[in-house]
Amino acid sequence: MPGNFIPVNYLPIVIFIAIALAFGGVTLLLGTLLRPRRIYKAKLTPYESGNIPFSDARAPFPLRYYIIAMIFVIFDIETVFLYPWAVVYDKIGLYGLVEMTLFISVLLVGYIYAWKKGALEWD
Amino acid sequence: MMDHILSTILFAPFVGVVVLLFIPNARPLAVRTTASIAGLIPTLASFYLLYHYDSAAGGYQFTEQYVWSKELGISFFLGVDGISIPLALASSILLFTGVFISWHIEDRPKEFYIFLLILAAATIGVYVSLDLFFLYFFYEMSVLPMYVLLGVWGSHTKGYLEMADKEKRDSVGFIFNFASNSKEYAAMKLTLFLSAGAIVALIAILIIYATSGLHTFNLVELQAHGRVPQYLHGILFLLIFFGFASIAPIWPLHSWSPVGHAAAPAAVSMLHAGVLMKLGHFSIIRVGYTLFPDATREWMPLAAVLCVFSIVYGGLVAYFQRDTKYVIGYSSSSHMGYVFLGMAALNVISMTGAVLYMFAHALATGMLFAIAGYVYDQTHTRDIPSLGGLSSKMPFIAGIFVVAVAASFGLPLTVNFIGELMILVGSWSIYPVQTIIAVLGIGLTLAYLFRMMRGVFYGPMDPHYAHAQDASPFVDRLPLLVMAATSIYFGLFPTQFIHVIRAGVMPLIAAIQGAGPIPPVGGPF
Amino acid sequence: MVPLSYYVILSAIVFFIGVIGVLIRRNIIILLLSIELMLNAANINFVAFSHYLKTITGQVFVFFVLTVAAAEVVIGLAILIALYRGKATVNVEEVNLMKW
Amino acid sequence: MTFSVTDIGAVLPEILIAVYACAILLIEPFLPKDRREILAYFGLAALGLAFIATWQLLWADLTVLNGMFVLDPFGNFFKLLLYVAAIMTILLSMGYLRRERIDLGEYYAFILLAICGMMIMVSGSDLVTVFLGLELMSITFYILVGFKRFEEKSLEASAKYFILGSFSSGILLFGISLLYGLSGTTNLEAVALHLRGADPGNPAWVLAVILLVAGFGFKIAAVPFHMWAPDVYEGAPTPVTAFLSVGSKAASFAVFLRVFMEALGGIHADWRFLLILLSVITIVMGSVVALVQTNIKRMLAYSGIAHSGYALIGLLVGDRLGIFSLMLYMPIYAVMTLGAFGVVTLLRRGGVEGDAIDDFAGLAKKNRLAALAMLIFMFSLAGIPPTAGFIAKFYIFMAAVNVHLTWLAVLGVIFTAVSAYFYLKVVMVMYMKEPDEEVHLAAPPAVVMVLAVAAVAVLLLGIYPGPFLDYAQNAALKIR
Repeated sequence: MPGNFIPVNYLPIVIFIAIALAFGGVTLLLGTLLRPRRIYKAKLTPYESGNIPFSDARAPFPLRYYIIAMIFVIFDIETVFLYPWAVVYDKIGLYGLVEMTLFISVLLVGYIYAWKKGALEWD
Repeated sequence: MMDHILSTILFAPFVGVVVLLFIPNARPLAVRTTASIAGLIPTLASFYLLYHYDSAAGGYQFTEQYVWSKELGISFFLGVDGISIPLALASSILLFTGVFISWHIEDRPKEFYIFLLILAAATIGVYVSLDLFFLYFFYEMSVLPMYVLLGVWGSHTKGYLEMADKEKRDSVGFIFNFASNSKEYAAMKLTLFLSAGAIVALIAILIIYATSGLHTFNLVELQAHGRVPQYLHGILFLLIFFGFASIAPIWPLHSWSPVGHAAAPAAVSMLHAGVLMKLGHFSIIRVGYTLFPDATREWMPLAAVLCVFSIVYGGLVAYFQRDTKYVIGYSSSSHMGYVFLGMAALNVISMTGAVLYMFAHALATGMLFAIAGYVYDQTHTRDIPSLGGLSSKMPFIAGIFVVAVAASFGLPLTVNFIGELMILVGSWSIYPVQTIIAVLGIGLTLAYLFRMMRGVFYGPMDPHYAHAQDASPFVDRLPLLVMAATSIYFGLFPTQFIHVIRAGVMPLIAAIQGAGPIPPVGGPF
Repeated sequence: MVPLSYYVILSAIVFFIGVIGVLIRRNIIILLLSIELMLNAANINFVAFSHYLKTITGQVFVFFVLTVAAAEVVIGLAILIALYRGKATVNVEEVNLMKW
Repeated sequence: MTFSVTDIGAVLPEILIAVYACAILLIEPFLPKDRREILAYFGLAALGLAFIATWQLLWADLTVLNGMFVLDPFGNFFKLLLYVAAIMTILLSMGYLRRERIDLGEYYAFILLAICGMMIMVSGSDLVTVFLGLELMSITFYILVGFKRFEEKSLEASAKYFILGSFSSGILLFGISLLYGLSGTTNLEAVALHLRGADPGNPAWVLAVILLVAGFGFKIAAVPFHMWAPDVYEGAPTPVTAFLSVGSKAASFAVFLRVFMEALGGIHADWRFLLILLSVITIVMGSVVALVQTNIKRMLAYSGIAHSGYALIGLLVGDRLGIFSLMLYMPIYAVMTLGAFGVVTLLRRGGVEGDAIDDFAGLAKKNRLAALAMLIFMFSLAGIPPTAGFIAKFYIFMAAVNVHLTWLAVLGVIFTAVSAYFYLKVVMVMYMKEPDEEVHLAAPPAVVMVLAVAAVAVLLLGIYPGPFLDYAQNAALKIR
């Protein structure tokens, strides 16, 4: 088995990766090499349209982002389950339909609960 | 009714407990009468048992058996033989009298009587059960009421009250985080010692069950055709001996018992000294002697040596005690030495004497503790030097005290004399030196009991105790009279008693003798 | 065809990175990440064995593991936020109100 | 795709509980603030119905949902235990939640979801079902532990439980994946079949077993994985601690037993030594550390750990008597601990935290019945005869001695004696210390009922356990 170490049918992927890396790397390299370098103090201050930055750039994000992200993750997983169901739907017919409606209804309960609890309000 | 007599004896106190649960604490008289009835029934039934045991037939009679768990071969198997009848009688008498002794308890009398009845029932349970599982079940069950009785209704010991700061932490106090002479400490020490001892015995019982190949706890079957491998017999006997000997305080394992006596209320220390201590001897006979006759013959000389220590040690320490209950506590642990001597001699006379002495000692110590408790109730101190001259205040109590002291050191009119005599005669031929020391021990008992009597009842009376009155009401006199009467009655007419015990002891000694004569003990001991 | 042992070794490496991450790192968020790493290592194992043994059970198991991991992350972040609100710290060292 | 009515019939109790939980979640937002008690009764109704459903199917023995889910007397035995535990928890928590001002309706939904997870776990005959049930139970418990969200202790407890819990699930999952790789299937019967064929010498089996033991060891709080238990027991609200220490432990032991006896029976020799080691350290650590505890909940946590050690003996013995003694141990342990925690909830009065053992001072004067109940529970936990604790321990030691593990029984017996001290210390504080204030502690009727039922059960099982023993015997897992 150790003979053909690089399995031949993976060659195009390797080439593709090499080209992508080369493109990014070369352009950056050229930029740093060719541009003039004249450094003075004003240039080094962070760009804040003139005034001095008074706080850390990373302000704490409001909580609603997190709640929305949480709900997104849950319903995203729901879609993950929908894909294989959709693929074999013709073979499982009615049984599949009943099964999926049950699955969706449980998630619906979660959705209604979240909605009534005000998780979806924005302002 | 006759074939269910044993369950009536055993379950009468439990029925009493259930009835007591429904009587409020506000009506103490009802509580006390129920408890006394629950005590009376087993006493009468055991008397009946004594006089209807067919000593000619011998073996286990009045047997009842109910299957309890098929899977493990445990059955609720009750039966009595010559050895268990006297002890069952002793514990029911002590229960009956104990109820009257604690007639004046005000702090939650209902709970007190509930735990007292459970304690007595547990001891009776051990004496009448012929199934190893239930023997251990009741043996361990007696720990529960002892802990609560000592802890709640007990009294502090050794001048705990005068101690300046209660939180004085000596080494023991530090571990148990309460002062080393408080009643909680005594309760905790007693419970841990008893359960540790019981644990050792449990290990032996489990091994017997596993290796006997019979898958049953039934003592009769195990004795008949249990095939415990030979090499195990010695170890198992030792486990049983030291497991059960820790409650019958043999010399090295006795330190919990005097503290337990002193801290307990009067009725509890009566039951404790009278019956709880004999659980150990009885279980050794019931389990050790019956299942491993040859190992008994081989190892019992060890007990003969140890018991001499406990006689001498108990006697000497009792002589120098200042607290009345400590004196009686050490005296009872020294008298247990006599019983061990009787058991170790392994012949019919000494064994019968040992069992009779167990019964006799129960009554004698019962009286002593009852009176010590009564004196404590009147004078609120147990310190002998500060007491004195109480006989002028309470002639009846002093009179009974004389009878009790006479019984303790075995004056001829009392049943103790017969028991003691038989032990000494029986063990003379096998352990001459121990018997001599035992006789000297009687002299020692005489010394410290008379010293206590003089200290408490005679000599100058401290005016501080002028208010003490005699036990005039019938309720206080009854228990002491009952105990004194039984002690003297059996002292005069012991024949039936001796026949019954002999019938129980004969088969045991035959089995042990059958395993070859006792090797003459070489050297001084 | 890539031999099975490569995948199992890869998943073992990823698993141990996850375990060491949980043991060493202080920040609770990083702990969550390393726990996710451990779960995904198991996923790699499942898929590799399922492919190698030609049975489908492994891949079906991966679906369930995904859902469980998602639920766990969601609950973990909720607890983390409640903790942050309560004790203003996400450093595991400071969460030591109860000891021994 | 075969899907017959029997499949639904077999899974009916689980469906019932899940539907009720979703119903509670749906009703809760529409309910006015003060009417939350209805949801508690709603939960009780759900558990009652499920109890009846399982009672009907008690002796059924069939594998449904093509091998994923099994309905057998062993599973039903534990389900009945779980119902009783859940009913008692809900009764305990009704008053407790109102006093703590955290009476959200979702609490009862989470209790139902937790028990649904346990039921799936207990009756799963496939590693997938076992893992899903385990995770559903664990996740609901992470939330329940952190339910007092404005109190730092509870938050800290839930953070610790979450991190260690998911860490151990990761380990468990990796173990399952190895097992799947080795045996080619996740069904327990098939794994056992495969094991009979293949040579068990392959070291990968041992690794998979170690990882599984680690995962399950965490759930039953065996010593090397017990770090979470004391903090979580102390931090979580008391009814949740009770449910956690009883329900989660009993269900985890059931799964531990099923997976190891049914699937890995073949390589018994390998994992028995590992479990012996685990059980010895657990008993020693659990009993010794509990000696110095001052907080009653931490003390009960360590006592729970010690009891897991004893139950492990039943598991590692591996024969019919071993299974029988473990199945006997769990309900008795459950009743004792639930009762003890019931009394702890009683002490939660106004300012008094009710956690420290000294808060029990003079309870005998304040509330005599509660003190009597606690006395019975403490004596039972210590294994002193007239109570059921003695019977449970006796059978466990009997099982050990039967397979010539006498030294293990001796060790267990010694540490029972050691543990007697800290149980009796509580009794001593209750009966022999004077209460600081003479207020009479009124107990809400629900808690009184729980304590009464638990105390009577402990005494009854202690004195005459006959019928219960026979039931446990017939329901014991049949080893092929």
